[in-house]
Amino acid sequence: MPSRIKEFPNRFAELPASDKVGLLRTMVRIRAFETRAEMLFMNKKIPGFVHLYIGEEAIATGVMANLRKDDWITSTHRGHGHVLAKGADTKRMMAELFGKKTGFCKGKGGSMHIADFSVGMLGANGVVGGGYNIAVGAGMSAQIKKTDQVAVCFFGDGASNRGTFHEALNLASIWKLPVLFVNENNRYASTTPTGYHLSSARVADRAKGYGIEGYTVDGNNVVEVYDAATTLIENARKGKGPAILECLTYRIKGHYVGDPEKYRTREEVQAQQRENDPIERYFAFLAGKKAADEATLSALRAEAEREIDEAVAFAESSPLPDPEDALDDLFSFSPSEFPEAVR
Amino acid sequence: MPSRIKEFPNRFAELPASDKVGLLRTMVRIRAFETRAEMLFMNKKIPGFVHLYIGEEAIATGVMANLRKDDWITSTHRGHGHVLAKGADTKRMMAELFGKKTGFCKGKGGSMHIADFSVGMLGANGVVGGGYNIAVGAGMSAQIKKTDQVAVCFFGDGASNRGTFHEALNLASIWKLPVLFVNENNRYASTTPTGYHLSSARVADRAKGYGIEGYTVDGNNVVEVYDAATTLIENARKGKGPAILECLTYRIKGHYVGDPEKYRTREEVQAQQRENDPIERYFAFLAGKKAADEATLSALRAEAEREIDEAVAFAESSPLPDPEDALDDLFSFSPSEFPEAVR
Amino acid sequence: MRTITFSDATLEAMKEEMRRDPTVFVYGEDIVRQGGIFGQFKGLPEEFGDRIRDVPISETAIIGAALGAALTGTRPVADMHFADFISVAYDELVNQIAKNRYMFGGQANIPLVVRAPDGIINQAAAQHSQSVEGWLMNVPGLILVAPSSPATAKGLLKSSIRQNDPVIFFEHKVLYPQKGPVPEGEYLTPLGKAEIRRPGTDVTVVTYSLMVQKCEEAAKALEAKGISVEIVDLLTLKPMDTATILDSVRKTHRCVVVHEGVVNGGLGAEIAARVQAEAFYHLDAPVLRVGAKDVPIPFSPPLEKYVAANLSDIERAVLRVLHREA
Amino acid sequence: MRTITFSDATLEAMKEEMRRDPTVFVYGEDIVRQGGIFGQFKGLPEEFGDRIRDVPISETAIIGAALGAALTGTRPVADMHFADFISVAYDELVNQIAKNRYMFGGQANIPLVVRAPDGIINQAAAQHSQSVEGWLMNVPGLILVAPSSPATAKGLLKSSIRQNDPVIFFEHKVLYPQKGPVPEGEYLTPLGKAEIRRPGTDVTVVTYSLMVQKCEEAAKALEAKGISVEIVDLLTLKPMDTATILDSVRKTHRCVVVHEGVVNGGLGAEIAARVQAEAFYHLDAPVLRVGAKDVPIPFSPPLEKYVAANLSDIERAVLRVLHREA
Ligand SMILES: Cc1ncc(C[n+]2csc(CCOP(=O)(O)OP(=O)(O)O)c2C)c(N)n1
Ligand SMILES: Cc1ncc(C[n+]2csc(CCOP(=O)(O)OP(=O)(O)O)c2C)c(N)n1
Ligand SMILES: [Mg+2]
Ligand SMILES: [Mg+2]
Repeated sequence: MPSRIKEFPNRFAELPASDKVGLLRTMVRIRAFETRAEMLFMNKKIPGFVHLYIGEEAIATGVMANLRKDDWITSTHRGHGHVLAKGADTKRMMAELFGKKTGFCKGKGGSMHIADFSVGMLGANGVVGGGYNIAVGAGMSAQIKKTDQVAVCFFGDGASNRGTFHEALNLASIWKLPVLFVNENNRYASTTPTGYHLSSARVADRAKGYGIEGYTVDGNNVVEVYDAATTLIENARKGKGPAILECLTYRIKGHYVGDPEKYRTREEVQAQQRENDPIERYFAFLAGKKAADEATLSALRAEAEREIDEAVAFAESSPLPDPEDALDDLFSFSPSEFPEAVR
Repeated sequence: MPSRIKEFPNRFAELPASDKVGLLRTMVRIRAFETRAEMLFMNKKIPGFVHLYIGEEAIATGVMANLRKDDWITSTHRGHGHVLAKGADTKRMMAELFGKKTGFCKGKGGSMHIADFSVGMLGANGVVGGGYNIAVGAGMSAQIKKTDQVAVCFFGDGASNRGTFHEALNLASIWKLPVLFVNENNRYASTTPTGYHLSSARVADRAKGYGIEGYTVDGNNVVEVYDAATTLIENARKGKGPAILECLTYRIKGHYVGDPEKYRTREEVQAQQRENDPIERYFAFLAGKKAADEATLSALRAEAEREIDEAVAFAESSPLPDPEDALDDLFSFSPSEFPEAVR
Repeated sequence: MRTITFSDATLEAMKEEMRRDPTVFVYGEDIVRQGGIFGQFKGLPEEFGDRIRDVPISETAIIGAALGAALTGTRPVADMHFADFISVAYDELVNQIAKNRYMFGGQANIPLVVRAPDGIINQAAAQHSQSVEGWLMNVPGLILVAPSSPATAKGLLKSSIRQNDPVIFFEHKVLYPQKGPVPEGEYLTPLGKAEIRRPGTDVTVVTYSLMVQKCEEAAKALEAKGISVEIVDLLTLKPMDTATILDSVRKTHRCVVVHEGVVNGGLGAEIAARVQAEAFYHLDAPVLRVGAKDVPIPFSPPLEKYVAANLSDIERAVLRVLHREA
Repeated sequence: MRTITFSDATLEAMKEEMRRDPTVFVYGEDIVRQGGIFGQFKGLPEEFGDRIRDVPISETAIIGAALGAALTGTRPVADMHFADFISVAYDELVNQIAKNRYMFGGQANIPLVVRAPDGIINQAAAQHSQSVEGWLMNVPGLILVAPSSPATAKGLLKSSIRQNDPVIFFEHKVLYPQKGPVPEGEYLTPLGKAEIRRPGTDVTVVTYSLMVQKCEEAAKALEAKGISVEIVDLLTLKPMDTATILDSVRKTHRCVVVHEGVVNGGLGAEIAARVQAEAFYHLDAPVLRVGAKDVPIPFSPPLEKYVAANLSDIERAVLRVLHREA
């Protein structure tokens, strides 16, 4: 694992013990959710596409621990971890994956279009690189309304090759918008390795082109992610402008559930699973400091399973949307007010 | 004037004396063409928009001196200098500006859409940043057909903020395409100074984000431009891939003919005119080396005026297109072959 | 009534709305230092400071950020410089802005306005002369507006800024310097409502934007031939006020659609399709369409003129639906 | 005749053309290492080496570079991954590719193909389910093609690659695994020509792509009610074979247009507008349109199903133009 380029102040140390365990809890919850989602998809309970966050939990967890509820994030097609870490309700989330009426998007979105605006989660996105400028716009709102809210934009290594990256970063930089760009470099864009698709050695190397700071951290070390995010989000909140935080990680599962994965070896994946599991690593770290033990971990796992069980039960028992609901929600007014609007 | 960051080998020294004077000739021709075009526009002989290249002549001249006829360039809305330096015929060029049938584009393009494919000039562009990927595609052709042709993409400082810049540079880099990206940093994008719109200190600073070299040279010193372009174009031709060459210059005239120019002071422009005229500077340099004298310069000017006179006479005496010609040229087949194609 | 220019009418709308609501802000290329190409932003920086801003040449950021801003409590007005460049931010418009409210189940309103100067002017040629509403007609989730006069420009722009949905506001470049009567004080022109610009009995001409004037001219010329033309000025192109069109056609039994953009696949196709479907038994002739020929806009004056729809095209179409020879 | 899948039929077309012409090359996202999402590129890397390449997620480069390559002596085939992402490269398509030949006075040919997998499949939702031909109908300078079967896929793809003009090649995602008869050996299916998929006398149904099958099913069901449906499969959407449509309508006197995309502003608008304009006095009923409802494609199965056009929509429209109740 390459190590971080810059030492950030050790702000993790300032966290109360319960919050340290809280980071583990969030990671365990995400893992449990994703593992279940995979199974549910294979059992045809969840339709559409599902892109799993397994192996990348430390990033959403370490970053989101620094955000307030009124801060915003934009997410990707691989968004479940972001939704959970931002504090969204698991029940309504699972219901959305099931396509149920009680889901966050009333079944209109599904996994690739999940959002919970009530906690500042501005949406997963089916268009890779579609989130950058939404985050920039949220940053504009904060600046125009003179609040100290920040926006965090999550994006993949593959997404860093979209032109929207360039336009967003340049604008965020010249206006000093309160936006942190968090790259989840999981070494693949679908079937394509970063060594092929990325012309710079690191995504963070692109920061210089925008006159801002770019850092690379071990994205499977939640402490490192937390420390970097704390400093960079505080900077953004204080008006010091945007930065790139590149988190090196690894996508343990296929690009989507069902991916034949012909572009990499089983061994490569297994080595990562064995040596670089963010939950195992953080647990070992906490255990080493006597801040957690096996009992803590099993309790968290059991708690997470219960939460997911409830979420699944809620989703299963929720009604499907009525077909005619399909005509709602396009505009702020209702189709009956103005039938021409939805013909 | 900031000086170049890197010393390139002094390849200018290897040029025969006649070619050294040739560079002066090209700059003088461009200046004469543009000065006349301005007048013709103001006299309503030329319709549409005209963006003048006055003050930036050293860039097209120094770069193009390194290209073969079968190499390609893509240009911008400010394209007259590129067209002339690439070796296009002045008569047909002027005729195009006049909207005449004998113009390169049969009057369909005009100043902002001028092209001469026969000399590898793949077109001016009314969309800022529209040329990057056309140049990338030309580089692909060279690679697929295994020729040693190169493509040069000219672009402005403002254009460097388009997302197409990012996508083109990344792709050209990973495929090592034979493309040189020549930035004409004339300190303004229309009304907006680079200090405002550009987040990096230099356009060339963006090269690192694509794992390639980026250099900044004094774009009003044709020798410096020539030397840098020689090396970088040779590199591209040899398969070493793309680079960014940023040429610092200044737009002496308004953004377009008729621009009220409220965004800068008269003094700023006059100082540039006085101290940084690329033709004066190169002439002084040649004169200092006894490679040219006042007589050379007046002869070149007279020759250029004659050429432009002839071009104007040609344009004036050429017929306007027939109205129905408007239905030709959309497809490779003629509308009469397939009337449905152009309804 | 006082007369002011179209450009000034939009300026009044901006000022009134920006005074009224501190969350309204505006940005675009080259709007601060020179007041916009058509003077349509003059004076705003002096009064509103950093609520009016220049942006880099980054159309995906301009439009994409408008969505982010709208979702988070402000009301952005983004200027497109030329409507032709909507193409650059097309994904942001059609896959993000148009779909956001729907695919997220109505969680947020999207109060944003994209101002888009369009149309043919001064031999600006293929990439600066387009009417691009035809690019957006097949996209559910957008409101398309096209004023035809200073008065409608002011009232519609104000309504658009207050609308909680994304509005693309097409302003014909030729209209900016034109003067027309504009009521004093505050008023709103409702979205989604067409206006009968001229009542008539023989033929319904459906049109919008600059073409309203051309149709009025044609109507006058036709009046001399004893033909009474009713002109429907759509004002909102989508959602379209089909009822007003149909009411008129049911009265006149004939319909011609006129717009500046290319006929093939243009707005007129949708109007013709609706009129024939919903007033078939009232029609005494097919619905005819008038607009640009099926090529890009060429540069040279005789070519440009030939491609664009002109007065006699309109007159000829009207005569044809009346089964009269021109 | 042997039967092969649609996907394999396109593969044969690619192989034959790449063998025939060394300047044909192909690139897109995720096509080399796994053969494309729908297997439509399997085996090409083995035979053609670096003439088939993966690209970064950079749609403006993919499409923009295709223009540059086409202008300089090669014949690029660029894969769009999902047709929905045409939006990202819309400027490259509509302002560069579509206009290049024209605005430069016909200096160069533009032999390029954009392959665009489109349509509704497996609850892929708003941003991965679209039929986007409606985005491009108002753009002069593009050829739009939509095969409906393995045989037409092969013949049309080969013709598209040989065409000296830009072709957008829509391939419905549901069609890829479907098998159908495909002639052995080389053949070309001409661009710009529709085919009568099923002869009939009572109603003309104009359709294309996957919907051809749906219309055939509907036609069978209607046959049981004594109704004879003629199905026109457009194959090329633009330029459209209007003559074949009109010939059919002049015979049947009734016309229904069926497509998967949104009705409002869709291809059916243009077809209806043409048919009523050019066969008005032959029509016994208005031209009706069947397609998706006027919203993005929602995720949840009952919603998706409700929004998409279905068999009974087609049947109902046919009965309506026959003035019969469903
Ligand atoms: C604009 C666009 N192009 C292509 C795709 C298809 N696609 C979906 S995910 C993906 C790979 C994304 O890679 P990366 O950004 O690294 O994110 P990761 O999947 O690794 O989390 C691709 C190519 C898309 N959804 N949007
Ligand atoms: C995509 C796009 N956005 C905006 C414009 C309007 N426009 C034309 S030239 C120009 C400024 C270009 O600046 P720069 O790239 O620095 O080139 P320069 O004019 O200085 O040579 C702008 C904003 C355009 N033509 N295309
Ligand atoms: Mg990745
Ligand atoms: Mg400039």
